[in-house]
Amino acid sequence: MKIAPNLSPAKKAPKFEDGSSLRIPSLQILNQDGSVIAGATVPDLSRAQATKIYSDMLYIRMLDERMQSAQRQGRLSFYMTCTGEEASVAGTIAAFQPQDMAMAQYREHLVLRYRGFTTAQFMNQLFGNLDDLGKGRQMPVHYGSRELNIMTISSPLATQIPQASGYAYGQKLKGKDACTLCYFGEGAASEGDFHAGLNMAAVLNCPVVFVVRNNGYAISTSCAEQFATDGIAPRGPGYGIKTIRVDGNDILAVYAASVEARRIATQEQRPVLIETMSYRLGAHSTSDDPSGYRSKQEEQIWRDKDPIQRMKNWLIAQCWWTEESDTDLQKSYRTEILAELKLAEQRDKPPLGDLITDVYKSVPTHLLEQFQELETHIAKYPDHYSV
Amino acid sequence: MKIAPNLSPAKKAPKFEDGSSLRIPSLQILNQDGSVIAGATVPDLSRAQATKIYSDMLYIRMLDERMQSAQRQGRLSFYMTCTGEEASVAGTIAAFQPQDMAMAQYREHLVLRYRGFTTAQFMNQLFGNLDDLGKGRQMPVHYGSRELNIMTISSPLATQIPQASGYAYGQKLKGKDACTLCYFGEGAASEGDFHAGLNMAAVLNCPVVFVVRNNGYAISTSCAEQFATDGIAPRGPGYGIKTIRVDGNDILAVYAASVEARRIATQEQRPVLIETMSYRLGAHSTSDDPSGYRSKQEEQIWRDKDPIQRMKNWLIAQCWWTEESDTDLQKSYRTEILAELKLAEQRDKPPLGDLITDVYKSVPTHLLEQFQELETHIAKYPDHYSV
Amino acid sequence: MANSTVREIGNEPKTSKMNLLQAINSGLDIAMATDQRVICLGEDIGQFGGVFRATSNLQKKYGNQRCFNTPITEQGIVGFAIGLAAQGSVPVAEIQFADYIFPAFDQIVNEAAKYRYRSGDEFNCGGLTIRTPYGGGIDGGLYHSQSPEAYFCHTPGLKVVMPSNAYQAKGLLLAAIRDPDPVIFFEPKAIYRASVGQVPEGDYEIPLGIAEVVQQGTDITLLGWGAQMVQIIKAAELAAADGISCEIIDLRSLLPWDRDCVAQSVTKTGRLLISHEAPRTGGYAGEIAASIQQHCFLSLEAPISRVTGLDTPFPLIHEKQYLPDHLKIYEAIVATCNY
Amino acid sequence: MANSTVREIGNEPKTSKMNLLQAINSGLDIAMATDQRVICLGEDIGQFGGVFRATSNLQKKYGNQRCFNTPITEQGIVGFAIGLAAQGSVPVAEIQFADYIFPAFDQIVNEAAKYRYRSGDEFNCGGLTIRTPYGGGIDGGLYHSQSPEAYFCHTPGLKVVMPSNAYQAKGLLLAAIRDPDPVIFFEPKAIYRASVGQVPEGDYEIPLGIAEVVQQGTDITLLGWGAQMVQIIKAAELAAADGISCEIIDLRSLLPWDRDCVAQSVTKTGRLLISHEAPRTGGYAGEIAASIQQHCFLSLEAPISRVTGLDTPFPLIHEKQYLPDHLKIYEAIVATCNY
Ligand SMILES: Cc1ncc(C[n+]2csc(CCOP(=O)(O)OP(=O)(O)O)c2C)c(N)n1
Ligand SMILES: Cc1ncc(C[n+]2csc(CCOP(=O)(O)OP(=O)(O)O)c2C)c(N)n1
Ligand SMILES: [Mg+2]
Ligand SMILES: [Mg+2]
Repeated sequence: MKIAPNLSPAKKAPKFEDGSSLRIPSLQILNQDGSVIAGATVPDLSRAQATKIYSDMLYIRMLDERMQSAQRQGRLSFYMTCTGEEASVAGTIAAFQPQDMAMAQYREHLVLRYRGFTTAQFMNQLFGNLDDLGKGRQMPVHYGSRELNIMTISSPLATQIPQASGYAYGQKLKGKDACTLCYFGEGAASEGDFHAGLNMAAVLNCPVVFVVRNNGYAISTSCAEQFATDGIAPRGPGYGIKTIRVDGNDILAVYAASVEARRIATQEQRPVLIETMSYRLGAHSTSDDPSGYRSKQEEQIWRDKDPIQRMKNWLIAQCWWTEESDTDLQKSYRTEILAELKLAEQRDKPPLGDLITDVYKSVPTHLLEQFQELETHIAKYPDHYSV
Repeated sequence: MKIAPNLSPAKKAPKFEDGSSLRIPSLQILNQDGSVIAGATVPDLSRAQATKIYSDMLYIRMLDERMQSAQRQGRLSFYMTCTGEEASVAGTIAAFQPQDMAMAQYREHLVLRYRGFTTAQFMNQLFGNLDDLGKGRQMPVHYGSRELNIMTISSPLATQIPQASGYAYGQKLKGKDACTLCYFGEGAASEGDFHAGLNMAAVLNCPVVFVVRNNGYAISTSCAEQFATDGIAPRGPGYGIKTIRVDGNDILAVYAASVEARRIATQEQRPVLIETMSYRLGAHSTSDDPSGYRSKQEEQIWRDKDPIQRMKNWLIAQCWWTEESDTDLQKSYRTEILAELKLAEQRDKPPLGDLITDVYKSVPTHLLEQFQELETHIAKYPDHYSV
Repeated sequence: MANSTVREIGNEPKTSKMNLLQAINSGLDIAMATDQRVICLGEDIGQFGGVFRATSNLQKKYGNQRCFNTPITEQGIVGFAIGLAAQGSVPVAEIQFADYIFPAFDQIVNEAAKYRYRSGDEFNCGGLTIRTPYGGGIDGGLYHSQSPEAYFCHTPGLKVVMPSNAYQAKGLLLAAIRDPDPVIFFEPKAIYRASVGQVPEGDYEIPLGIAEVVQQGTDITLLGWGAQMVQIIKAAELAAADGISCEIIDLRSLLPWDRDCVAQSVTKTGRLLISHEAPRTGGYAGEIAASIQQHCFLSLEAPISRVTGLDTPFPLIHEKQYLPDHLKIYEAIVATCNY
Repeated sequence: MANSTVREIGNEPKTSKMNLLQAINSGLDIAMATDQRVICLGEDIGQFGGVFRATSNLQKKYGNQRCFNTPITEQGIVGFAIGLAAQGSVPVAEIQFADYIFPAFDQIVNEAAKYRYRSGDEFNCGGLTIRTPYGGGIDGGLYHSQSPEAYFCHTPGLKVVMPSNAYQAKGLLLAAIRDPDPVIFFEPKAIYRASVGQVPEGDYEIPLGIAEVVQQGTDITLLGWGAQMVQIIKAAELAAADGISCEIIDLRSLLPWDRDCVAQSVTKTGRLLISHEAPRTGGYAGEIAASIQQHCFLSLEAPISRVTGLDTPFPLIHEKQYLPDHLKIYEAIVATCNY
């Protein structure tokens, strides 16, 4: 049996480690103009996959614009955009396989798009109608799909982190070539569940890739008020987790790191932490107004680093894309989104019976009684309760 | 306003940080034979203070032996020793001032001794009698003293860590030359509260010194099952906390590190993390039997590194101590402890009224009613409820 | 406004029109102005003033040492605040939504509630107040709508308070902050802006532990707290049209609760209806019903009625059907009176 | 043993003498043997077999992938187990003492309980079982004695189960592990070794949600769960000597609970006494009393009586005075019958 704990070699005078030996640089491959940084290795990415990634980023940009307007028009109660962070999500999910479970925080709808969630499915969830997979029970943007191996999103922050470790442990026991991909924000990383999830993943050798989107803000709270370091990555080695930091606006850097991360997770059966450095260009949500806590100037600096623009520049430089295809695609996405939006908002709401199913696998007697009382009551005042 | 987050200088290919750049060595000053390691700096420590530290370590060793026997004899319901870890506690507390708040986990009774908790006070708590400051409400070893600035111990692990950060923040606001000293085990460091407490201390610049006693075990769980690294210290820099690891069986190393830690906390107004590498020589508690989960061999290796023996060797080499004074002191401690033990176990239990006070500052009506009912009931069956 | 229960501090009779949020903000402002030891902390409460703006301008006025953002860690916020209180500060911690108070459950239930008791009064964290917006009515679904008061009311050592209007909000909050025990202060976010009234601009407290008799009546006692009072009052109006005279009690303090006030009323009316948004099973109406059937057994002319949320997570699309509204309460009044 | 409620699996009629802990261990052993997907995790449950030895030998038998120690993080243990369950495993997580379940409160109440509902049944964590020893009687003071069942019983989506003897422990545990919903399984540690009985060696389940009528009677219904049944049965013996005939019901499943069984009994006896160790205010007796007074209003001849812990943290030195013992229950029986 190993003697624990081991004493490392001695030092002679009290010297305090302050982390300066652990400055973790960001991997970057693309310049903003789409040129490749001298000496950088471009990851293996076919034209087909590159344009798929790009198209999905563009789609989500369109979706976010449309749905934010819809919310302003009062057609939708709530919405959240991922504007500015598209590459952080697209570049990670693209490196994973369909059998990998993806658990998101809420700003990663690109994951759903990438795996084939349809415009109608987005809309059905946003409007909580009859066809919403979630049966109209959660607020807008809480998507999920068993078929696509994307866990339904839950509002309490960071709870998915230890769950992801457990999910990955289960995958490992089944011996499948599969892992779990778990997203969260740099703000959520302050929760106790972050600590629990990362440490357990490390000790129990779980094939899970943690992606922390460091977008500078948690609602109004800047990184400077969230942690005393330059980010989340320096915590990874403290758990014995292989860690990398990437320029989150650089699709090639994110993708290259993610390919290697998945390899480590599945082949070495151990967790990985990726920190994507980016910026939340929009408001936190439609309930928020960032002008109260940050400057237009600061936003502009990041607008100039737009990850979609950067990828487009690269694609065009590769001769894989043109401005015309861009305009056409934007237009067709807009049309599709608007059409589905209209359909979804007109679709019926889920039946009243959905109020009490799925609390348990079968509806227990007491709940059935409560429901019957409710039905009797509503029958007395049909107008008041009609939707 | 600072642009957050900053991108650090670029890297060209995905390289994962695995913490190998962050091997934190242990500060050591004394060899086991009491000689000073070549080139090491002995901290400033007067003969008076050195012998006080040593005497207190010896006292606690005696106390632990006596009380463990008392528990075996059925005179006491429960006990926990700190055998093997005396230097980790004595060397830290000795570097702090009486106005500093100390918050302990449960294996740090040396802190109380060092600040003047009397043998009678220990005994009164252990027997939960009339004179127990805690009014007989908690299990043995849950000491505390407002007068000595030692927070009453609470069983739920790690809860004191964010509390220590908050306490220290309060001290800072008052502008006093005071800080908070917060102990916990390497096992407790897995709790979410550890993460919360350390991160908040770092962001909010709290003058708090965290001491994690890494003694190799959390009940039966070895470090290898608790974390995937070589200890807790590597987490400190991840929070931006100045961190040091010391040989916890080396009183001079622990003390030297602690003096500097207090200086940083109070003068730089920021937190510090000290990891003391040691070993729990005894059972977890009197309810535990370690033979089921570790070898005698492993224990022997650590018995040979006894911190009390090491300090004694040094003191004798300094001509500050003799074997005779050692024997005499042991004897007088044993006598005193036995005498106070007898007195304490004969002392009355706290009055029944203590059952309902201190739930709130004043006893609310409903609780008073419940108590009156109880009194009436007991009056009917006095024998059954007599103590 | 039950003036009898108001303890005015100073002699500032001037009132102005405030909504519930403004009343909270005014209460915090006065607490910080009158006591240097008061410190506000929580997620986004600093410069931004909180997601509901309850802490607007406090950082500007009192500095970022006394009003500051915390990292996102509810267990940390409460643990930190307990330490502050033990040190002698008077922390007012905000939990952004009551739905997010559960990561702090251990710190609240095992630590704050037991701090004084376990130490034999060597230490206490009585200065602690935890403010948090609770309840439905904002299309919030499972995680922006919960009413978790019953979890805390089963915890000796805590006080639990819930105002139902702007006037109460300020007076109870000031009393809670200054109370020597840890207090959980639930704010009815559904009526943060809708509840508007004349509120004294100055300092005043409404004592904890005392219910308010909102309306005298003879046929049935209606009991509630927080936002639910709006529904109860509406229901009583419907019942009045039927000739049923309702006595309405606003509990205000849930722990300890004013049993004598309720028992006295039920002894008179012979009937009791309790309404809360939280799910029925294990909800706080159960405690009150159990207590009152014991104390008023011979006066009761009908079973004590509970009008509550269903035993499901809080829904989104069917929120309207889920909530115990004035019509459900009205029907239960009629059923109880016709028993 | 209410044979009517036992569903034997296989035809193994052989029984042997086991205490409650051994019955739990046997249940876990059978669960792991019969279903590869069953995984045990928790603090010190591996090689050591848990601080109470409930998991003895399981790691040796099933390997350290299926039975393992976790770091000390209750929120992590439950979060991890939820993920395992969602993936298709059947985790049985141990929380070392019920007093330490609160750091996991958010994962249990906000996550496990709402997992299926919020996803529209796209996902569930129904495989999850959380075992934890609860209750007083071991000189444990504030933090090794609590009975936190009421906190969980207010949480739709959870099932809550509490056995009172060795036979129940094994049968209910097997049912809980195989139940398609998350279950909190509270084990009465006070009688871990004291409760000894003949227990089938093989596989059997006791269905959840059904109470056990331990003794028929006519004058009063005594209701309890877990270790408290010992006190209730003793009290009933004292009362019998006075000529009072007690009907005794062991609830076994607290959520959902068997209201029909209790209501039927109270309709017959006209009186109800409920006893639990947890503090009175907000305890689960309140729910049952509120429910039964509603359903049996016209049958009740006396107020429903609650014999419970006091509204204080759990004490150490005065534990004996604090606990609701057979004498307190007996006195309450007499008082209720003489009402
Ligand atoms: C446990 C919990 N606490 C608080 C909240 C409220 N809340 C929602 S999002 C958010 C900020 C999260 O920031 P970050 O993790 O950085 O993600 P980002 O929004 O920047 O993508 C907060 C505080 C919550 N949902 N859950
Ligand atoms: C929240 C919580 N979970 C579990 C326990 C049970 N428990 C008491 S001590 C202990 C081990 C602690 O180990 P460590 O922190 O390394 O301290 P050591 O005993 O080694 O000094 C455990 C699991 C507890 N007291 N609190
Ligand atoms: Mg963020
Ligand atoms: Mg340890």
